[in-house]
Amino acid sequence: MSTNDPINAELKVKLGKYRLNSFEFQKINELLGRPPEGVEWALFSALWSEHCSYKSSRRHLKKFFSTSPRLVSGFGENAGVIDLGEGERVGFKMESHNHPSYIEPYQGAATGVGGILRDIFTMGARPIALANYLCFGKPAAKRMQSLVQGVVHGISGYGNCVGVPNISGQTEFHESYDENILVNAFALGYFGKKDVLVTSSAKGVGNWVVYVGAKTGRDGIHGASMASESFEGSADQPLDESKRPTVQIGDPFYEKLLIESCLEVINQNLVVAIQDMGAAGLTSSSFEMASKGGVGFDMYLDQVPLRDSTMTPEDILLSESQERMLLVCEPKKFEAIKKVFSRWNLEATKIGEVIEDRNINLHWHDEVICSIDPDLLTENAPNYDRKFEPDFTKLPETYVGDSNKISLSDIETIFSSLQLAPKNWIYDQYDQRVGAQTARDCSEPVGVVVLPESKRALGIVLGCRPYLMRAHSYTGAMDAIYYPAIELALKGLEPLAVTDCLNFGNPEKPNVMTDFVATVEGMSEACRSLKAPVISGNVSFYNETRGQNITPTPSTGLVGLGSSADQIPGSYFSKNSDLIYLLTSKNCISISGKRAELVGERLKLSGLINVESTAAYVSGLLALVKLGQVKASRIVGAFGVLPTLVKMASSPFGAQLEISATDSIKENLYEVIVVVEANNQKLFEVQLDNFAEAFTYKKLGRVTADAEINFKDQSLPALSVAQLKALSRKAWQNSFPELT
Amino acid sequence: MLKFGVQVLPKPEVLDSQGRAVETLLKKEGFNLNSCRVGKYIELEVEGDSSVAGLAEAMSSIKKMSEYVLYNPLIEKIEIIKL
Amino acid sequence: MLKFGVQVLPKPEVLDSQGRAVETLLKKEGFNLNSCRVGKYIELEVEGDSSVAGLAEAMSSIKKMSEYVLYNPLIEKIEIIKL
Amino acid sequence: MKKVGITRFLGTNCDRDIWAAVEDLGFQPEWLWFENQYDLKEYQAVFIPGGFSYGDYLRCGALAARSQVMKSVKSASQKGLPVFGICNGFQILCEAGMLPGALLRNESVQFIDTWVELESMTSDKRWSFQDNKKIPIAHGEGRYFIFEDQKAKLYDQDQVWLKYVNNPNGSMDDIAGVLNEAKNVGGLMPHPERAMQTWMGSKDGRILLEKFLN
Ligand SMILES: Nc1ncnc2c1ncn2[C@@H]1O[C@H](COP(=O)(O)OP(=O)(O)O)[C@@H](O)[C@H]1O
Ligand SMILES: [Mg+2]
Repeated sequence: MSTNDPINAELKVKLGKYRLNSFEFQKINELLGRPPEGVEWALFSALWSEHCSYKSSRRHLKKFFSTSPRLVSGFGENAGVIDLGEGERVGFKMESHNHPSYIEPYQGAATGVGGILRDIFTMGARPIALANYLCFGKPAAKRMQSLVQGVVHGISGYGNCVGVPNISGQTEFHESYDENILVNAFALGYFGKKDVLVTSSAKGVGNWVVYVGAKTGRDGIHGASMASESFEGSADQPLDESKRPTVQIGDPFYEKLLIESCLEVINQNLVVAIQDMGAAGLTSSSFEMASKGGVGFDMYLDQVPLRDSTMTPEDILLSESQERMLLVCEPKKFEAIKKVFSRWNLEATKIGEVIEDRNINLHWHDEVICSIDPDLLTENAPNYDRKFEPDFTKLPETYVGDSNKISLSDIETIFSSLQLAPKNWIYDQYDQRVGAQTARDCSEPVGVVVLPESKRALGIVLGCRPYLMRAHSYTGAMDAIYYPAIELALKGLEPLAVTDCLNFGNPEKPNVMTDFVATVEGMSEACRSLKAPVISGNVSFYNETRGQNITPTPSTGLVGLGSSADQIPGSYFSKNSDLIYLLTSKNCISISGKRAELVGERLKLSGLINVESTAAYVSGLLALVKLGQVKASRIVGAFGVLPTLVKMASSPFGAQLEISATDSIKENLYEVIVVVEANNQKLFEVQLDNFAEAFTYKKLGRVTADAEINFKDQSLPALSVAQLKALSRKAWQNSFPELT
Repeated sequence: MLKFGVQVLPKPEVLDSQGRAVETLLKKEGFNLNSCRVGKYIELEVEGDSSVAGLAEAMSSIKKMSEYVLYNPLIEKIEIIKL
Repeated sequence: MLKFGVQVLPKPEVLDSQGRAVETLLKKEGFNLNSCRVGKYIELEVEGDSSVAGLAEAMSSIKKMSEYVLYNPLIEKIEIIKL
Repeated sequence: MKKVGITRFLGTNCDRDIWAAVEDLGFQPEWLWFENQYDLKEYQAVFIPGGFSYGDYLRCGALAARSQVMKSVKSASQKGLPVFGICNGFQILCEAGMLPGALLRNESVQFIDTWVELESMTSDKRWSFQDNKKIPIAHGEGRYFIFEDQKAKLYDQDQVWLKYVNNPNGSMDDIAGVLNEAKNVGGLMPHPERAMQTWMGSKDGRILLEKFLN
């Protein structure tokens, strides 16, 4: 191809604008039997984007463990749904809004929350809980203070107003996110006995296609394809300020009206199918609904309610204006639907009809501007087999332990790390209790809501520890399942199912793709061992800025079920002279841990996680907790036992330990701390002995009331809990002086 | 001492969620209203005198403050008024 | 069509926490600033012509809307501007 | 069963929570839709729930305060109907002129979700209680404000209902809730309906609601 050739030059510009490559252009030619015309460009651009088509990940996502007798609806639907028994079901999903949040943190994060909520209530579930997984760069990185502030305000601004409690979260900091922050929002919705579940599969020739919610504006045009590209693009496609799409503005008030009205029409059986307009707006919702139902649509684009009357058909097709839904209904039910929406001050407008022909005919006034088989855009989207290294289970180096003695200044360094800093500046701004169903809030390792009808406890916890992902992605991915699963088990909640948000760099780079494949395999193995399927998720590639890729970050959301919220062990010490135990998994591996990274060393592992033993550990812990003796519990996380104990030591408590200071900062996969009444020691130890297959145990010491941590060998003097906590608080204040 | 007002409004192409809600309500109540947009109003007092140079300097300082924190140029526009 | 702007500010005796936060931040950054207050700005478009009678009528309608809901006279003061 | 009305505005999000609490206490809740007028004679009491009516746009509670249903509630309250406003409901009652004062942006300029301890200040039996109560707050604009001269009147007439033991938002005189002169209308920023069960973290809210309804 000569660039001097005017035709080729024109084509190149077009491919650039629509973010399609020449291979894809070729494929479109073959499918259509001619080059694309008019709005077809926009359609292929949107639906063949990485974001909508999963073209680099599809073949791998198939490998996810995804079966369960509880499964009601899995991959492919808006959100995964599982059956909890007793007539209750929950649907949940997690989604990224990384690029928009970096551009405009408040609106980016807010619309991320809005979008994930729509994925939930579009199925007929009432959203009852939110959670968020955030990764930021170094505090000193450019714009980082305002990014953190904007993102948190955006999440709280939207979630609080729409009235869904945010009950859990995770926040990470690392330089690999300096120019690519991650904002992943999780939402969970509830179906009671009588609640109707609907899908997005359009049916019934002659039925009407109805548009509801906010009017369409120029918001986020080309958003989907932009989210599928590295930041600041390639050299020949610099991100031109003027070509930036209009920032999408979220309106949580409108969303609240949409929730109520959509649930009303769904539960009154007025709709056949419904889908939110998310990425690539009207295009993706209509094409997916038609394609799934095996039908076609006549769509009258000139009937779409507009905020700006000068919009072209292409603008209308690609707009990502928020708070809009598309539904299919029988014509005779339209008036009833309209009435419900109008009661909530919203409009419902007929914009098309379902036709037998498997074609989407786009009308613009009296003209048919496009007529195309929806499957060409959905089913026939590219499916790439990107290059990766298959030996990802191999460990680069083996950890053989180290014999360095810990010093006071080591302890100070550890407690001054941002990893241990309290995150309450973040979650104090989230309404954690609206709905009046919250039993455990963000101040706890696991968020818990009480199910409205059966009053059982439902736990939500997010996982993925980037420092492990940086060390060994296969192990880190397993940890993204096991760590939260253990956290659930420790609260007496059985891990049931998983959602995920796979945040990665540029998939065209083999090392990124290798991490991706390793992640899918690692997560899947862990899920299989726990019989907890992955029921929904989202992939976010191209988290890359000028060649710098993020830490591979597969954030996960695990949901667990328990019989009652009154029997959940606490997370804090509550009584002098209670006994503290350390329970260690069989075949546990040791790692040089977060501390290695803190001092600039590569984190090493002693081996691979043993899947069977770890699964047995999870079920053993769950069974132990259910016996009812455990008063408080926590998993041992970053930096080992000591920081975990300090987290548990609410004022005025401390601990007298039977281990050395040096041993108290070792990290193993996995260990947990449990607390029991001293009077129950015998009974408890008998119980522990019964779980010898699942774990070994050791008495760590006892709770004291002097707010000090004392070690066995007195190699270090007693540590003041208050002082250690003050160091952690200061770590936050020094990093984010404006955010206190 | 000089006083300025800064009027901040969402850009015309950007959705104004607040304005939309207020507009709907006022129209329902039967008020004569075509459209309504809601933004922020900030009043600032700065050191300076009303000489041409003094005014120019103050104005440039107000502009800088506006860009620094008073509005978000991605989604808002401003108008600065000498009071 | 006539256009009006309504500037709403907290009364002087009311502590304006938003204004104070902005003021503190700007002063910390070394900006030339004595004080700052943050309120609302509402732009309204109403039917009407620019004749004296038309203007008067429009103005009275704007005043009614302001009193009806746009500000809370207990804690705020307003200024209406013809644009 | 005795009927208890619960107002519902566009955007209200704690309506279902207070509904559950009212049911739990053995009363029969009924919705009062914002666009309708009601004759409230048969109602034992009315709740104005918390939570972002009209998205808190313009001023919290301002748009809801001007609704049809509030006209009914206001006139019924003048005839003695007991009215209880929670959080946004408190803001609505102030905006509607049914309670004195106003609620401004928190001193920290941030939304705050936390637990607070409340002390009862009034001697009125419907509202007063003995031991301090632990109840959560969740608001961005809960800083109570009233001009000095009116504040004196508030104290004189025993209208200060609740005070925070540790002021979370900069409220004047630590005020968390107030009553009208006739003592049949009360509003508070904390959410008693979120403190109904041990698993919620406290059952103290139940006591406030029970006292009000009985
Ligand atoms: N983005 C967030 N949103 C809500 N809660 C958060 C967020 N980040 C952290 N948290 C909360 O802060 C606390 C500390 O988090 P973490 O460092 O994971 O420690 P741990 O889970 O071991 O207590 C947890 O209770 C967690 O729920
Ligand atoms: Mg955690």
